[in-house]
Amino acid sequence: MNASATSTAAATTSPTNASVWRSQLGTYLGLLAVLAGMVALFSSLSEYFWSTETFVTIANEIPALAVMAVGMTFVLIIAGIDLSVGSVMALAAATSAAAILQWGWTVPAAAALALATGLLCGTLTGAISVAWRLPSFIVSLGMLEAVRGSAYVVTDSRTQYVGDAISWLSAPFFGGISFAFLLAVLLVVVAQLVLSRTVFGRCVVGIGTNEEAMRLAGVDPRPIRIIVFAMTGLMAGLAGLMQSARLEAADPNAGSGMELQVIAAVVIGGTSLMGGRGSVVNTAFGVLIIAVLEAGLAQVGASEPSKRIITGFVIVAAVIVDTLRQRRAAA
Amino acid sequence: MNASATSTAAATTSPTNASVWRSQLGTYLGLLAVLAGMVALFSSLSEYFWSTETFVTIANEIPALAVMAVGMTFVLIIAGIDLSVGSVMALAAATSAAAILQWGWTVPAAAALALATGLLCGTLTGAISVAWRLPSFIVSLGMLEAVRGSAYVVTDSRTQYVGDAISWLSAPFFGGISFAFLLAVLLVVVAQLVLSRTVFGRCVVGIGTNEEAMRLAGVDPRPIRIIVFAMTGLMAGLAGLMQSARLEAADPNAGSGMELQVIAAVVIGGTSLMGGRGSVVNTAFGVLIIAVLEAGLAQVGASEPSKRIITGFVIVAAVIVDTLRQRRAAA
Amino acid sequence: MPPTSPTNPTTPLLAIHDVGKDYTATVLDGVNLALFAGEVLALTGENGAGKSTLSKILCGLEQPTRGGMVLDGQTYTPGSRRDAERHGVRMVMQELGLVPTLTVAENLLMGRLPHRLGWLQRDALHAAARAQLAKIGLDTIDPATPVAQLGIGQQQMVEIARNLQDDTRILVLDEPTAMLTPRETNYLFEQIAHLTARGVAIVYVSHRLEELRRIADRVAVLRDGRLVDVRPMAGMSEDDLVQRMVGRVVSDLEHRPRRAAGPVVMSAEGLGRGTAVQDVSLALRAGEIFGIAGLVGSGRTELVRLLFGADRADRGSVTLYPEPANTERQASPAMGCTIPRGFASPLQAIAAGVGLVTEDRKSQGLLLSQPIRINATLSDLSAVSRGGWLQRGLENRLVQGFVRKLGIRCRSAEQPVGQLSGGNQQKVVFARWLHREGRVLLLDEPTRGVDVGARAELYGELDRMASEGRALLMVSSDLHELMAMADRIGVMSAGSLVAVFERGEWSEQSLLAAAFSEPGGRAADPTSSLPSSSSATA
Amino acid sequence: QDKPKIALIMKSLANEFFRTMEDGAKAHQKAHAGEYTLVANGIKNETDTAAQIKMIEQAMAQKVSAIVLAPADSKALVPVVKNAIDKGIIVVNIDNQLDADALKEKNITVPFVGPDNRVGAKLVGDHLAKSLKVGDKVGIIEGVSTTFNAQQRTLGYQDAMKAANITVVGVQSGNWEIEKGNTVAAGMMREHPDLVALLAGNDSMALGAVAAVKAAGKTSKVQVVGYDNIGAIKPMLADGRVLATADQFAAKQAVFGIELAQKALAAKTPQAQLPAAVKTDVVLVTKDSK
Ligand SMILES: Nc1ncnc2c1ncn2[C@@H]1O[C@H](COP(=O)(O)OP(=O)(O)OP(=O)(O)O)[C@@H](O)[C@H]1O
Ligand SMILES: Nc1ncnc2c1ncn2[C@@H]1O[C@H](COP(=O)(O)OP(=O)(O)OP(=O)(O)O)[C@@H](O)[C@H]1O
Ligand SMILES: O[C@@H]1[C@H](O)[C@H](O)CO[C@H]1O
Ligand SMILES: [Mg+2]
Ligand SMILES: [Mg+2]
Repeated sequence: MNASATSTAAATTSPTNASVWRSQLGTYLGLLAVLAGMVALFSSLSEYFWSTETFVTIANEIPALAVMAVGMTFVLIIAGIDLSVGSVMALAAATSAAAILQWGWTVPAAAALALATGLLCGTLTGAISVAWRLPSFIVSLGMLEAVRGSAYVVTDSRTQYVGDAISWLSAPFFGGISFAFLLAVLLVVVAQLVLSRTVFGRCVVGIGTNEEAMRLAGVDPRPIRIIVFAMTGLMAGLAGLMQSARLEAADPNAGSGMELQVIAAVVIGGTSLMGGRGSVVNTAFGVLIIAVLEAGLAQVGASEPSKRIITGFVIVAAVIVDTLRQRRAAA
Repeated sequence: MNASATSTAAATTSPTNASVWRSQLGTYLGLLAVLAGMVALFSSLSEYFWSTETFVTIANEIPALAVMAVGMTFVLIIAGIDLSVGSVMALAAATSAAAILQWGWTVPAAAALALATGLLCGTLTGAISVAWRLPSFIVSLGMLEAVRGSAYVVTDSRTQYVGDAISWLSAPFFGGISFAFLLAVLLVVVAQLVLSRTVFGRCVVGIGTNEEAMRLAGVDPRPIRIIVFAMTGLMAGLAGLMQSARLEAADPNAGSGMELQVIAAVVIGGTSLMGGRGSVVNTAFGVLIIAVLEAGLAQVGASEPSKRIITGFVIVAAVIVDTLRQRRAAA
Repeated sequence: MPPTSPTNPTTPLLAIHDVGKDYTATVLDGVNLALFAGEVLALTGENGAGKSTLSKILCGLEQPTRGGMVLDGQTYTPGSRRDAERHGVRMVMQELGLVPTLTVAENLLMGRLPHRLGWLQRDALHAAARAQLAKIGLDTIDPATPVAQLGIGQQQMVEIARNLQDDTRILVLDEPTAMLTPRETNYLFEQIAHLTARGVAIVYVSHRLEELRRIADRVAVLRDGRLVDVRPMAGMSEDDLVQRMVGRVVSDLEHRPRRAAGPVVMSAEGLGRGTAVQDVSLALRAGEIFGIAGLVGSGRTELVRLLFGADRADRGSVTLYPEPANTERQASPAMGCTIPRGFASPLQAIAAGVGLVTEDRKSQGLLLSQPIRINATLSDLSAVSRGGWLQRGLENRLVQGFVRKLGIRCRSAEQPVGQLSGGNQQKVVFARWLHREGRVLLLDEPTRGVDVGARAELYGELDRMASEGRALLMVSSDLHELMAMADRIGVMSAGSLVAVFERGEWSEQSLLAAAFSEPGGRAADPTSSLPSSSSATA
Repeated sequence: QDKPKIALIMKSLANEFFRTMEDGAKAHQKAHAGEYTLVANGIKNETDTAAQIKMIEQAMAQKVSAIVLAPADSKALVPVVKNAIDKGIIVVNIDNQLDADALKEKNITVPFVGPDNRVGAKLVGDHLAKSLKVGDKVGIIEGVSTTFNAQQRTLGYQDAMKAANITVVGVQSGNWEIEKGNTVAAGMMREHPDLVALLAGNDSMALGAVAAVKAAGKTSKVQVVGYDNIGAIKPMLADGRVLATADQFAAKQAVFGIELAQKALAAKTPQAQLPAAVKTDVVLVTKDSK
């Protein structure tokens, strides 16, 4: 070590924790600014936007997207991708509906079945891509198709009306906020802690950065990869439950195209598709940005073309703002 | 220098070319086997499958998918992704329709406009992601939305009936084969040569493998990235023309979701999403596999659910077969 | 120094019987070797001789095709690195294997992170990491620093620290000092002494012969995958060793005269970037080699990158002087002018005739998955193409030439560079600049991991370039190499160029003293005239 | 006093059918600008049920007085409709009828303003049957299978074919969309080379079918019929590539729906006492209709 390095290192040793916190907060600032800007804009455009009701509505709309995005964050960090989440969500909803309606299962049993379905699908995606060392893109694309087909089979290609058996999950519960929302928030917090504070989380980051180095350090990446996909499947299963609680129906077409929305939320949150970098809390901001944008545009009654054009711009602009802020902070 | 090294190098100089050819042929074998297997299966399942008519129909259905997949191959090789191709295809078709129907342009001028539209969209995607160093995933996702919105604006959200002004492009022309098909074949050949035989192609592969190394070797990756996206946009524009020639109509929702199909074709062809590796000819095999599967399933009258399930399995199986073959060849 | 004789000369700790390894060709064959507790066995040989392969076999990273091993009287067939480590056999790999997004501490303890029910125990983690780092003199690095922020030399030290563990019985070090300067090397040797005193057996792979003399008890020489010689180090001269390795005599260059320097070709004035490089001024002359010495992290790599335009300086300028004879080059817009903040990009530098052999070949030099052919011609594709189309014949011929000239050991020019041995990879990077010879060549650790024979070959090339009037700048952590090759040696410390010596003025001591010196006027805040309160002594 | 705000929530605004509906609604609002304000919203395709539900929720947050809805799914929209009604919002159903059982289970009534799709499809089917022979083979391309009107149209087509002793060899879903319609049509023709007609549940799918017929070189050998009478279909009716379609007056459905809601708001009629159904017209359109 030379002298200057010594002093720098010494100087930064103690304030490390504080500065870590500051820098952590810093990483949220860009996205927070985008979010605040959007809320301000919509509030000025629509008289009812700035209201508890709007925010409660948004809060109750996002859980399904949010929990899938939590799983997807881990998938992207290991440099994978899971295109099947939308289909898995539909299948999970469909199996629970079939369990309740056709096989007369109790609601908890049916809910467990939905979760198990998601877990199984995710495990399959992970196991196939690990076993044959295939890109998860293609495996999950195959799953997207196969699982969607299964959802058609299970629902008999008809929307299954479930009724309010499981609607408590999405029913207003505390100041209008649903249980599903609280669950989603809890999952975001837990997942962030798992990512940054557990051995598993550190292995996930390491595998995404340099799988070979991790392997040489004695960490077998295969089970970890499978677990990440399995958990994402589980999250999609949970999302399916949340969705069918909200719709009181299992729609075989539910969540089609949703994979891109989920990935967009994660990427807006700054997680890299190349792996090794990501944050669940930032993903949550990405989810909020997408949800606020959608709600705001619907409320101001934007025409369909302008909606799409604005959405496109906002997605890119959000990432630009965030990127520039991160770079400025790094410099 | 020591003798043994010299002699090894010298000994292998001459058979290099032959062995390169052999190994090149080898890379096609896996996909060819999958394709042959599928054709055999469908021929045994449906008495009408094994007929000139079927193959001509398939040949005339694939050009749009094929040309977009050619562009996408280059995009994936530079470790990018372009999700906007479906939207760009729709916008290009829409502008040419508007040019013919509303502004009274001649067909060649309208066709040029469609290509220019595609080129512009692609350039924009490339330039934005290069200028701010953003992941192309998110930029092209933004473009997907914004360009789709623009297609709505241009068509006034109505399917524009173009008539047979440009239908010559997709009309049977030589033994039932359309001009569009020949064009697609030509593009595959040219693109493969560009990839493997030109300085540009070499730079594309290099940038996808190790961008920093290329930069330090004096290759500026930025213009090359932009060109790759611009070309992909151009291809999507061409696909838009082909599509509206086939349907004789410009549908504002044309090609939605097509990006995944295009990427699937490229990945089935063995191109890596991580960049640095890919072949246009293999992409063409990927396109054929998807097209034969779709045609075959429709012909045997598979139900929608079973179609999706089978499609999912075949996508994964094709990649497994191909991967195993490549690994065996490498060992 | 470690004991000069094995603690128990009769029963080896590890015995290797007839080990062989085939990839597509045979790279190891019939290797019989015994390793005794408490000894340092040097493993040496040319690039591609099979040293890393043999090391990897010892550590479970590769499985031998033939033969077997006996550890402590028991059959030893490690199936993985993990497995080898359970037997107390550890290895510091030739290529860095750290995860840049994780912290130093996490890297050090990866695979055995302290946790309670899966939750990291940060305090325990950092304490353990600090202890580990202290062993090798890195006690000033904050274990919470992401590895990405360390220089490559520091990373190498972290890699070494990771393997200094109490349960180690055999430690294999594969060119651990290729990136290190004397200070770090000394720390490492101290550790080796501690370990051997405890009865640990060391396998030490290096191309630096003077190091082998310092620490090795015995030396084993591999040539073309076969063990050609194993004998005590004592009494063996460097010349003997070299001759055993390459089968011929390599000339000593240390006492050559200074080359005649021509006019200034390129100069830097007050070039700086952040705190990594602080206002460096230097002039490169035609026909001479300017060496740069300095400790790990002193900013040498950063300086070279600024000169090449790989990073943009934030102050100072670079000046290029016109070439009197060559009118064609004169036409280049960058000629004869001062460029504020240096070249804007490597492209501009290359156009102006400046080349760079990078230090970190893996991440900045090579396309690992691509063949030698593609890698070797990368910096001048116009020479192997016509109208944008590549001329395969031309390219093949050119590349065959390099392969022969530099003795790149490969199956064919179509072999992916990633499959080559480390030293051979380095030769490929070098070949690229042989291919495109400009006026100035910047070399950052050009002989890292290159064997003596090939090194002489590279030196010969450098000599030729200098005699043809090129200006060369060579960064090296190997002082002997610098003293042999350079006409002038600049020494960097903490980002500043603190001294420049002419050939004949320097000695190992004076160079080291300069490297350890506090750069004049340098303080935490460069504008402040007060000496920094934090300036510690090394 | 505040003007009431009425939300019109439709499906794919890339389908001309809904554009016509939107335009009709906007024209009506302009003509009655003093009476109410209008927020019109659609979704990006015919099946994004979840997005449509969010739109209803946003409309509630915006405190609209009434919602006029063309549901993307007959069952899945029912729960959110109930929420809206519980909030005192008047809900009127147009175009595609909500599922009767689900409504009953929720114990709500929602007036349906729209045509009888089975009758409309039968009109088209009967017209087609005139140019076919007994024993001919035809295929049906259905809309999104989870919508009531798609199911009804299929039934109407089947009624007509049965009456004329024509064989329906298959019913496949084209999702209301051109490209899907194209793929399905192409597949049916390859599976049944002797097919003589394709009955599409709407004109978008009919457009796709026409292109498939042409690609197979079977123009004038395979007849196509559609439903909706959108602009793009008119030249095809003229040259015979499409034999017939049905006009179900999209603009009128929206206008009637809005007017029903307006009346209810003005008279403060509670939701439960609104009429169960208001039948709108559906007529056959052929080359000869003007
Ligand atoms: N995975 C592989 N596939 C094919 N050949 C390989 C592979 N790994 C190593 N080799 C070959 O084995 C030979 C020995 O390589 P090794 O890395 O052991 O050499 P080394 O003695 O460590 O050389 P250096 O001094 O350059 O590090 C080389 O010729 C190399 O090309
Ligand atoms: N990405 C980075 N972030 C922060 N500090 C860095 C980074 N890269 C290098 N440094 C620091 O900059 C200083 C100069 O590094 P540089 O690599 O130029 O030194 P060097 O003399 O070439 O040493 P080395 O032998 O490590 O290459 C070192 O203290 C190093 O730790
Ligand atoms: O009734 C309509 C149309 O016919 C349309 O084409 C699709 O959606 C249905 O609900
Ligand atoms: Mg080696
Ligand atoms: Mg360096």
